[in-house]
Amino acid sequence: MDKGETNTDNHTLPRQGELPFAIVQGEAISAPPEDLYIPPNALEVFLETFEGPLDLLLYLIRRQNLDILDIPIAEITHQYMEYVEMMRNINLDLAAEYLVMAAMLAEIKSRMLLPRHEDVEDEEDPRAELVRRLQEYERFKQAATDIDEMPHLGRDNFPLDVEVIRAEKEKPEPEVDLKELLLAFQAILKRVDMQKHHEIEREEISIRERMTHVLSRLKGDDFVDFQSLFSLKEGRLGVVVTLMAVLELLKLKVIDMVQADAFAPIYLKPVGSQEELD
Amino acid sequence: MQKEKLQAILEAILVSAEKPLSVEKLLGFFNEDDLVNRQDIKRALEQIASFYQNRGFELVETASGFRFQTREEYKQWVTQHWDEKPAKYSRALLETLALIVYRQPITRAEIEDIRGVAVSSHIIKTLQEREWIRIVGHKEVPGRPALLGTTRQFLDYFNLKSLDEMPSLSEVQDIEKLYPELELKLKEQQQENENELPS
Amino acid sequence: MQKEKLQAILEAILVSAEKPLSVEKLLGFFNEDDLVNRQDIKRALEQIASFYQNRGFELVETASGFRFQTREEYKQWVTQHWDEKPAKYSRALLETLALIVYRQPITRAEIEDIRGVAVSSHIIKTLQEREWIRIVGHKEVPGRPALLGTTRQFLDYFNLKSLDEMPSLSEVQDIEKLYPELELKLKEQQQENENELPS
Repeated sequence: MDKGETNTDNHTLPRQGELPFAIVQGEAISAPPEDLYIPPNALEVFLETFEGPLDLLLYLIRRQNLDILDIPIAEITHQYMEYVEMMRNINLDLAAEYLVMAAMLAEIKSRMLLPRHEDVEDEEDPRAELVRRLQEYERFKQAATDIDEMPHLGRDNFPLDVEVIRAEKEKPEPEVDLKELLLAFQAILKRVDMQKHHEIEREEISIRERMTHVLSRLKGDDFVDFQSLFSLKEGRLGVVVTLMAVLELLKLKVIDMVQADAFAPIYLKPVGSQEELD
Repeated sequence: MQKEKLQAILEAILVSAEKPLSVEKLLGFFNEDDLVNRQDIKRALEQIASFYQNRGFELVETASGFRFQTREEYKQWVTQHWDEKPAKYSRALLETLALIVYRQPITRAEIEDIRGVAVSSHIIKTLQEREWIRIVGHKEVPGRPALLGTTRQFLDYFNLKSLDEMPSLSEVQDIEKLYPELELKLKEQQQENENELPS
Repeated sequence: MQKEKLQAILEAILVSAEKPLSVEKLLGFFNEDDLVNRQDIKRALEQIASFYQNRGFELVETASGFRFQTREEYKQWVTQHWDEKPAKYSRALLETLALIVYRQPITRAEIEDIRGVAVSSHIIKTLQEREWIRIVGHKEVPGRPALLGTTRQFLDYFNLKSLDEMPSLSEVQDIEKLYPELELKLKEQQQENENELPS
């Protein structure tokens, strides 16, 4: 929806000479396509509301109250191509499906122009396949609306949430095997692209764990002495991990580092107010 | 068991359940000494349902069994509790769902064929996570694409006992009269695409 | 407002509320046009309370307000829900947990971004109640979203001394080597899925 707003900026562009009808992304459109009464600003939003080429065709047919079974292919093709052209003009990511449909319309149109042979039995009306597809699509478009109107749990009906008075007893929780957890993670890794893979590195996990520790140390309102985060018992590696964790948190702007003077103690505190913290 | 007591027990059980409970499951809560049979439970459930007929919530039966839920007519009162408004579904999601409901088992490619556009993985994933659809098998064609179907949870969500209760697909318009030349071709198609739901 | 309607509305609100609601809070659900005052609400609550006198649950007043609760005398019945095997966690929950483990501190939006699907509040709540995750801070971006991290209880449950003991990324990708028996189990699961028919 915000796409419509971005286009309004174009109206403020300086204009010279013959006023164009509109400037859409730098391209001047001197007149709206014939029989197309949609303000170009709204066009992008408008086109995004179509669920695809069949949906657009249905709209065109409906808009002119045409019988779906008697589509004047030439006229529809003409209008359809105008829409496709408009999409191109405003650099809308033009889905290949729209082009395929345009080609299909053009093909039907050309075949309609050829004389029909009465004696050839097998020859079917070139519009038949299109009509069939449109009808089939329309049924499911309707079914989708019907489903949306059906009352369902979580939107129209809600489950009851009353206080349950139980006998003293431990509630058994689902058991989770570490393997299951790893499998779930593997499934994510398989889905995300390689670039995201690299963000998840082995070395990081100890630092990430430490980040969580440092953050929980900072939960109070007071400033925490930077030095107090380090424990000599952990050895050199532990110190490095803590330092890396603090740097990472600073980078994420989750914590602040404060030092009153040079050589004064360094304090850390969480960024922003803390009252919402659990 | 006295019928008022049986009703009260069933109410307490149902109101504290996280999902719908079948008569069979409810029967499992009782032991022999309770002297309760299927018939008693069925009758008690009917009485409970009628007792709450004019209240703020109701007892409904869905595919998996019986559950209490707030009545649809009071939804705008109930939703005032929450900051989050219930999710709205995109047309793409609903059309995809409609195709899976009425044409199951169906592959993603078949859905794309009818809709004329690619189906995003996001939509399939969302439907799977809501547990409305699942993979019911694989089609024996190259690539063995997954066949999608609806779940029992889908029926539970939509207050349905079975898919038969879904509204039927709209009829294909009467072709012969309007467009005689198309008659033959479309008749064949119609036969393939019967209106009936898969059983 | 008609008194039956007021009762039904209050019931729908109370029965779906997570916590007790005071008369004041309940009054807040209505606006001027509804012509409902404190006295009306109090009277309606009394009528509701007496309506449920002999049922499986009741309306009670606690320090913070009114709520429905199951009756004490049926607690043995209600607790039987737990005799069943506990349900398994969903795939969505496990994936969310895995991302919190490996990418902590992480916001819900970041999890959604990686998974490509919305993460339900229910999942976050379940993980918090289990005390496996907690809010460790807030990210300084608009909305100040909570940053989630794992807890000591998480490590304890999985018998880990620290997260270092979690397998590395490359090990996760090659999980079959880590747990050879796993492959077999997965195959079985797949077959199970395929054998089930749509309901």
